[in-house]
Amino acid sequence: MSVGMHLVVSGFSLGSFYALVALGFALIFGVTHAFNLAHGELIILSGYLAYFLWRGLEVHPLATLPLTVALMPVFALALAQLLKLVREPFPMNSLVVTFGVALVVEQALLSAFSADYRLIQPAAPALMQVPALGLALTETQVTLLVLSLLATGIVHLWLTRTFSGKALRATIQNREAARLVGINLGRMRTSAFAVGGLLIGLAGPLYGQTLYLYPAGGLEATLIAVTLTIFAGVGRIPTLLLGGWLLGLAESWAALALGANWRELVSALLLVLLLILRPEGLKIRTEG
Amino acid sequence: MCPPPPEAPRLEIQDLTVTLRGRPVVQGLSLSVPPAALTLLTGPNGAGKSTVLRTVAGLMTPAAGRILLDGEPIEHLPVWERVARGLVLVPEGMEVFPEMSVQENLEIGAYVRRQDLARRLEEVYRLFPDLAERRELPAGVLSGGQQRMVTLGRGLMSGAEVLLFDEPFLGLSPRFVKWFRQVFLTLCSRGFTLVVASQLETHLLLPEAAAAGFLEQGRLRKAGSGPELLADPELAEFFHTVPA
Amino acid sequence: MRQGGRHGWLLGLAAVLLLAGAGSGKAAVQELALGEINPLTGALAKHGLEIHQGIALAVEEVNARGGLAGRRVKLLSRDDQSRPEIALNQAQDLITRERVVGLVGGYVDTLVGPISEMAAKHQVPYVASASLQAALTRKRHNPYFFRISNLEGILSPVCRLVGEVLRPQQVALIYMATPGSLEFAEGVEERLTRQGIRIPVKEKFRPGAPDFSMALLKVRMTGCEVLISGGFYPDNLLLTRQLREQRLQLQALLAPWGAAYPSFIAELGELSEGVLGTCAWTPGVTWPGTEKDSQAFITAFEARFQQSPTTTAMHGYASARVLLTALERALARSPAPTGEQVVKELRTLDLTLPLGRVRFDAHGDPLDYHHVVVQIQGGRLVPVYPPERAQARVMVPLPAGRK
Amino acid sequence: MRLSPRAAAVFLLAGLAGWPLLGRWPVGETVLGLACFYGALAVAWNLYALTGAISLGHSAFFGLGAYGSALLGYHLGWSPALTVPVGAGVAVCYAGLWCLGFARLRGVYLGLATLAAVEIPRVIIDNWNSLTLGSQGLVGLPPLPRVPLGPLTLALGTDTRAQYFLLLALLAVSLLVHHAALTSRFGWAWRALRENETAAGLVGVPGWRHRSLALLLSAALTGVLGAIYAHILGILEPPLVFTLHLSALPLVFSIFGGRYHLLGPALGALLLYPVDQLLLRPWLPTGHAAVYGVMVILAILFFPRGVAAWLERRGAGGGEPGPKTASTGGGREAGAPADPDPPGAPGGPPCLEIRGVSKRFGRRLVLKEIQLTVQTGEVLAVLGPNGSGKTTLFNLISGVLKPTAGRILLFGTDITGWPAHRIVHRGLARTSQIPQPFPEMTVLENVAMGLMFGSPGVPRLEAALPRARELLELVGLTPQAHLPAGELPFADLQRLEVARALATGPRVLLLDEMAAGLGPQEVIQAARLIRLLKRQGLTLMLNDHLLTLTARVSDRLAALDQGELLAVGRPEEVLGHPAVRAAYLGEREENSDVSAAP
Repeated sequence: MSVGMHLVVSGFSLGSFYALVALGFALIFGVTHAFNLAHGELIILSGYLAYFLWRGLEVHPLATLPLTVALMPVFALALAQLLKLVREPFPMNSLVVTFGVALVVEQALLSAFSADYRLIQPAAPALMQVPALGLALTETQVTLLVLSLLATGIVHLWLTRTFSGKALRATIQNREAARLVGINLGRMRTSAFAVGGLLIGLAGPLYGQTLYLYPAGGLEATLIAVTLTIFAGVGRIPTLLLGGWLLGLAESWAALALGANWRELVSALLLVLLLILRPEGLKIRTEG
Repeated sequence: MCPPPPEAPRLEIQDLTVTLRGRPVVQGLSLSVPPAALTLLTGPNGAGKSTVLRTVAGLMTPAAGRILLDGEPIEHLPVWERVARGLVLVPEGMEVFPEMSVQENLEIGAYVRRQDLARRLEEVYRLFPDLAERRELPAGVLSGGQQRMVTLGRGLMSGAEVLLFDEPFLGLSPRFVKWFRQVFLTLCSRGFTLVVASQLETHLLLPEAAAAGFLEQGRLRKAGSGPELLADPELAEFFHTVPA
Repeated sequence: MRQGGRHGWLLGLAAVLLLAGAGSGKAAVQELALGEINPLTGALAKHGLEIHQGIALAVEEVNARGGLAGRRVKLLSRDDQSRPEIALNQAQDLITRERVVGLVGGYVDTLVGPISEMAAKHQVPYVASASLQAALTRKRHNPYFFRISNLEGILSPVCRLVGEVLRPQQVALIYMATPGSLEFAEGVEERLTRQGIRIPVKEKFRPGAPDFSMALLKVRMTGCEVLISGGFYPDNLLLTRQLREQRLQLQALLAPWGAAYPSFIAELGELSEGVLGTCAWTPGVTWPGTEKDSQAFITAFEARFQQSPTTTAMHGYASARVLLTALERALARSPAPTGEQVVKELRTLDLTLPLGRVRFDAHGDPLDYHHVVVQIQGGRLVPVYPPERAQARVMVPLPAGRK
Repeated sequence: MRLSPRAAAVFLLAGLAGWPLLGRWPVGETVLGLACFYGALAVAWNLYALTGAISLGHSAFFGLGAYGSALLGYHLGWSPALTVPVGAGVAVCYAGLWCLGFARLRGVYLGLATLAAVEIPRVIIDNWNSLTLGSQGLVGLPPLPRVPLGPLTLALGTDTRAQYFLLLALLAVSLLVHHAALTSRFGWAWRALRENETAAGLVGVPGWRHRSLALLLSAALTGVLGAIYAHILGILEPPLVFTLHLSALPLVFSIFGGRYHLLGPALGALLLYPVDQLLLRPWLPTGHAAVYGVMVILAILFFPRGVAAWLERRGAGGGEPGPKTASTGGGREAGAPADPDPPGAPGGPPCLEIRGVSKRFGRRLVLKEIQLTVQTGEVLAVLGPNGSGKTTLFNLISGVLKPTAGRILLFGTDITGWPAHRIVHRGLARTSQIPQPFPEMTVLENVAMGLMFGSPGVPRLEAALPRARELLELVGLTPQAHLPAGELPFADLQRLEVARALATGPRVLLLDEMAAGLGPQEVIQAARLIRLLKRQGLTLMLNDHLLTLTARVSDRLAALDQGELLAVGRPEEVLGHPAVRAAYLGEREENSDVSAAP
């Protein structure tokens, strides 16, 4: 496999990973304006659930997904219930409340699962070869690419093709008008948290399979999610994946060309420059 | 009180009081809205017209009083249930979903009643050919008048038969005003019940209004049919005066 | 506002806490207060908790045999949340309010450094459990600061193994943006270059980096035979997995910090096979002559914590033993020894612990700190270097992934 | 007893200073000192937040301050007394780059940019081994100096009590700055920016300058704190200072304490930090973080606007809602409006010239080479159907938007591309079609903003109030003077717009859809007002649909359609113009109102 191909594969899989981590946050933030700093902790929790299921039952790592995807919405909805109690100014206060929630969850994870680092191993470490393109992918990379495309695609289709999805977008764009056409904002909020929880359930096992799980690891995940969501522009699911890829490619390129010690500088400069040039994130600018 | 209309009223407001931060903005207001006709609420600024409509639609909670839709009380219902029962408010201003296409904006209007959406969409496009041409455009790039059409079309898409309009003429040029008036009359003739709150261009609507109310400082000062109010000498100043 | 009544209790609670805190400063006269500061939560919690266990065990042993000069030792454990300024706070609180006779614990120089400064300021002896940065003892003379580990004990076996046994032409070096790891990388580079080994890949990462694939690509492109990683435990988990996933062919992967833990094997399974690490001690790798003590420690540790001790726990245990011994000797001379008197005992201490012999030089650095290179063979940690302590030969090359 | 916030601050500081003198410490000196330190940090952060900007990157200033000072001390052995200001200077320089780079960013986008901006100095310092020793860090930094203070010598480096007083003094200084920022003219400008940035520009507040000033001040204070932190620790490494933690804590403290209160941010730090550090920890060696988390959650649920706001509402003192609320002087100020400018006859010299102005949004050309001259003293109304570009034209003239092509001259000066506030200072004010109040300020304060920041400008709020009351009287808003502007109905807001625009002291006034939403009675009042203003010598430009108004009061009309100027001239000429009738009134005109126009 050529160096260029290596770069592309790593960049895209890293970017896909970023996007998967960010999806749930982006959805919840877009609809409810809740700045959920406990997002990363929930992903870690989901990862731990998958880890112990995988260890206990010795199943394929991906076989844990149904459980985490089913369970995480419960936690997300519990968070939604807590956030219902938060009063104005909501965005600021939700930020501080979820900061507290993050502390509590981290501590709970520490007590429940100890401070040890946990890894979920992919089932088959075999490389998947695509000789025609000169490609060789690890299972983790394939999983990340496929699942991020799938998740982004499904969420995008849901938002653009179904009534409930359109209602959710309508709520993001104009809450008052959404109420007036008969959209139940409470239900939108619930479905945003539920679907966000679903996506967190999806991201957790992959987080454990790509990185490692430990109680304090949530901060990293939250940072990725916040960065990408704002970078891509609030409420835009496809650009989230594009933004993730762009960031992943830039970081991989920097690590290859300049050295690993410069990668954070490159991604920071990229973010800052793009924000300065397109002050509303990556979104496609509308006229007028 | 106005004489009871021949048919049972679609919408009845009984002794409605609404307060905002402890101050009453609507006080003891009662009004009957006849079916398949135009009802006009008018009066100077701050009289409480918008508040009445917003309370009927469910955006505000009344401090006292009842709101009956087809004889059933609805004042305790949330907005979406009122929409489901066929009552929808078309708000003041250009309240569109700016990044959704015109078509999506209209479709979302049918959120609570999705059966034969295609037919209603067809009707709305027939009513607003301008929108049909621009169905793929994001609603945010349309002109003000076109955005108003989207808002109105969205209200029609809900399948509601009782439509409340809050200051529909605000910011529209005379050409659009006349055109919208024509749309209102068409709708009434098709069986829709319209309640319009407006202090603009009342001389255009009053002659057509089956019922009308003149509000001042949160109270209903005059009620009657549109032409009656238009003829009322006490209101002549309000309706006819031109700047001296 | 009516809400006032409902919320007053919160402020009341805070006030009660403040008052209670104000009253809790008195230590019982008979007890000796010993302060411990470790990262018990946050990014470094795993190792902090291990050190804490070792220290707790040492203190419990002393109390079980009647304390020091008849006085019970009360261990005050504090969490620095893996953040230096909190470590500073805790040190100050332990010293000025709790009046501890000495400080112990600490993982990573970033956290140890501020504690050592505070110890010097208040003339309280501090024995660090895990600290490497040369500058902490060499750049600034701190008579109250001692540590039981140093870099030389790790550098020497690593570089000698590479130069004498593996003998590659090219080595790739990955290290972290922390003082200890940086000094390690510089030491390795200097010594290996002197032996004529080229280092074409030298990559610095931030601890917790999510992706090593580009560095691994460079290793592949340059054809380095050996990869030395100065990363920490989690970094090495990730590095090893990515290396194996990408089927990188290597003679050896040498990761001083990380590989020598049973949990490393447990988490990585087959992927860990053949990875080289170093440790000063681990169950089965003990200093000659201390086998009995080691076994006693392992038994006691397992009985107390229901898990096997790690090399990090042993560092905690050893540091506490050192400080407690010096305290005991100082108490023998004076019923209320000053920090200076304890320091004098520390300076002249010569103790053999399961970790090995402990003596300090004039800077407070250990004179006899030696790591053993271990390799994961058949799912076990097997010492392979230096020859006098080896139980097996170094297995090369590194098996390339499963199957 | 009711304490003013200033008195509460003095009591608090006196209490903190007196505590150690009374005898035993309730908690460790270092902890209380660091609580003061974090209090000062939270205040420093809040200075920038007062302009409405939420920074997630203040650790950049903290770190640069620390490195700027530490490097000089480390390499050259200079005393911290000399190097700490240098550190602050370095932080300020980086803040200057932010001012230039992030000028257009707002809200969460600004937050992200600031978050990313921390990485830039961090990575550079981490890799510049020859200067900064990189990741190896600087060990053995010079301790804080011994300061002779009369008979006493404060050994700031070794004596923790002396250090405590230093940190307390820093808190006092930052509170002093905070107080000044909340009550001064600057404070009002920052509050205006925070509440409504567009409106701030329209009353003449130079937004960029004030936001930058707040940031530079905030960065300087943060830099000083960072430098002192480095010397207290004695060692410095990039991960010690460039942390998300140091960026986030001030935010948590400020929100917890109450962002717009003098004591809010400091109180947040003084309450939360010691409780977390000392009172929970010894009891719960590892579980304290959860308890702390629960405390934070409960506090926000019960005190959504911060502890200081809650204390103040209880009447126990401790904070104030932003700048002091204007005093409620009940009596009406007598006297006529200020001296009118010499009345200019219609057809006087041109005061506003629009030369070939075009505006393009994306692919849409909204205005096409508009050529229009407004004479001094005349009333000119712009007519046109919806979307014909009237409001865009007003936006171009008032500096809200920049033209794509062409030039605009005001009193002969080329003002093309000028920001809104400069144009205001040049004597042109406008009202907005969608009212832009400062929602949390009272109606009176809204108008006072115009007086304070317009031309010539009034240095203090109190000095602006009498004239502000006159203007409210003029537009008939006197009864609502002390209501928050956010509570006014639409029509009152429009009147407020007029009063506030007049307050800026304009010679040219643009009224954008002033009559939209007005009833017939109110239209008459509006017409009277326009005539009055004209008599006082103002030049007026209107944009309105309501022909009953425009045709009656205007000297000239200008008709726009689809971005093109169809006709300019006397009302009857323009209304008779066939193209105008077609575009604007529909093909066949039968509206009585229109035919009644002269």
